[in-house]
Amino acid sequence: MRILSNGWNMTLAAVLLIAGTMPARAASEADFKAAYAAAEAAEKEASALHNQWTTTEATLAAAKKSASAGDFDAALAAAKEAEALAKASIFQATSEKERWKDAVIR
Amino acid sequence: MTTDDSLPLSRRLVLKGAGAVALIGLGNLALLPMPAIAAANDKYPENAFKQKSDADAIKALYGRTAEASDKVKLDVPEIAENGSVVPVSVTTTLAGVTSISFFVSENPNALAASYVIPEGTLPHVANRLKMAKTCNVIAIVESEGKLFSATKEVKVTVGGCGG
Amino acid sequence: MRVRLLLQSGLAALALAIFIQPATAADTPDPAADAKAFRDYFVKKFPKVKLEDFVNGPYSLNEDMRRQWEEKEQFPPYEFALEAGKEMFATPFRNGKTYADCFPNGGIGIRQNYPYFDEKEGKVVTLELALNRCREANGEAPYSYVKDEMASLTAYMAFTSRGKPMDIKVPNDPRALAAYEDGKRYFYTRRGQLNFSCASCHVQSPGERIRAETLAPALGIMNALPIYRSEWSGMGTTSRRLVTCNSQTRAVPLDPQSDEYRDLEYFLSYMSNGLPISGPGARP
Amino acid sequence: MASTIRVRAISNGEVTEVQALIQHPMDTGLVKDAKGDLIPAHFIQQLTFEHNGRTVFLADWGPAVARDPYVKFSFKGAAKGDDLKIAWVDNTGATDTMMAKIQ
Repeated sequence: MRILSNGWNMTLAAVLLIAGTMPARAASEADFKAAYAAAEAAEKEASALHNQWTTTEATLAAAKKSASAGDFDAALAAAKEAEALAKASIFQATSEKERWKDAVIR
Repeated sequence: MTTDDSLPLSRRLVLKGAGAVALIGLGNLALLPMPAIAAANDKYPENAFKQKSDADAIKALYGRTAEASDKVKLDVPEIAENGSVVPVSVTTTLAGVTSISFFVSENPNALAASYVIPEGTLPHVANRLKMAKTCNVIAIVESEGKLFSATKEVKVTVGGCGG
Repeated sequence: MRVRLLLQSGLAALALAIFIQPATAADTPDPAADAKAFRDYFVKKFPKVKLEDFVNGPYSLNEDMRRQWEEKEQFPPYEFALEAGKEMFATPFRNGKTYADCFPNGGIGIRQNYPYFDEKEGKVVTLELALNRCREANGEAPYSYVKDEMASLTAYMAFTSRGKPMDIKVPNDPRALAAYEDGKRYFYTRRGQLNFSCASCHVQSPGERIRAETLAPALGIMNALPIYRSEWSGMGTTSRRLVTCNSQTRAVPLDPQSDEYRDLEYFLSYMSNGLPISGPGARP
Repeated sequence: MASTIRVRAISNGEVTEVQALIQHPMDTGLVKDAKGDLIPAHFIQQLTFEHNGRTVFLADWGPAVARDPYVKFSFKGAAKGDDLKIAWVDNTGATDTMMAKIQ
């Protein structure tokens, strides 16, 4: 079964998944709120480009869930990852703006 | 309710319609070690459908074991298009077929479907079954009181790239 | 830190892209030339497959699955949706009118002309959109684009067009050409975290497998819709198929019948001009 | 409510081939719905085909039979125009019957 290979884009997406966690300092609610706001802003921009990812949405939700449970370390990590995912989806939209033409059958 | 006295009193159960089944003594009953709980009666084999493994289900349904036979032609896909709709059919050249059943070995309950084949009905059945995962599909044909089987593996997996 | 690394590698790749000879996208889109190139690609890739057989998707490329399909086609699972659609089509609305009053030729045998470009509105109108507009024009609530009622209606209308060649027109109207081009852009644009475009699966790898499923060729892919999918054990409209394809690549789907989806259907249907309508279809 | 049974019975004078498709969810009782609750078991248990009062085919089904179940068999002794009575009963006791003409 041939696994679909598609060049460096795949590695770009995979790199994002292993988002590092923050250093040991216990994250406070303020840290989380700031990171979450940044993530939401990036996701809004991705939405404007009609290019959101389902995993960004899921990670945002996970961040909110951990925050409400008071686990701000996990919530902060999730918010950071969500922001990275959102930014990647924005990058994907902008880079594909012209690149799609290379794939067109001629 | 017309009774079917036109049927010769052969060694199989005489089948009646919805009425109580008259279990007429089988000619060679004495030969069979176990009383022939032939599936050829109308009662829903509740117990057989509850059995987990195909061996237990076959025993519960027919009361004896089957021997593989190349006269039982089982037609199944090599890779199921989709585990929830697997076309399975069986046909046989064996004579005097009274029952045909299908088992999916690793389904929660192995027995999937059992068919009564009265006199005058041809011994082949096609149906669509559900399969939990890759495993064996077993077709059992009861011909003249003896059980014959055919077994084939069907590969089952989900589709799509898992979004 | 990781995010900065990402952006740097991205910028490097972008810079590289500029050096590649820029794609010679003609300024004004030429649908006819696109369609010819599109068809030649698939005919060359699958010389043994007859042109009209491409509408049978995976079954035109995989023998074992074709047998299972042919067996199911004797008494297809979409039989109920088809009959429900026929009945709904004949049942008048509260105001006494029926769908037949909304469509040319009473709605019979016209599916192959959809989607079409509405010159007054300057937008692409798909069969599903037209059906809901017909309902609203007659004081009825619109149906969901992804549920069974819409699938039954489009199943019946597709059935009445079976065998007729797809006949989509792109008039020489800049707005129509723009909509066509927008559909083409959507088709070839990579999206979702898996970073696939429609073309990644349906142009680059038809006939290959994603686990149990064999990928359908893009040529003729619209002709079999709506489809009864064993996976959903239910009917699927064009909208439901597009939405699920998006979520499979982990892209957040757009609203059914949004501009991009309608333009995509417009582009893809045009690519299959001349191939017979085979809906409603049964698929894994 | 239109019948849930679709039958196609074609006789070539000697053998009648019968195909039946029945609209039924055939829920196994092991599947959860969107909210996460188990969908209760709901499947056809017995399906009978009768010609001139005589059972020509009887199916005992478990939940492993596919949704909207389909079955095909053939039998001798019927002629074009004869009636074929089809009836099913499911584990909730619901039933449906239908009379089909052999073509």
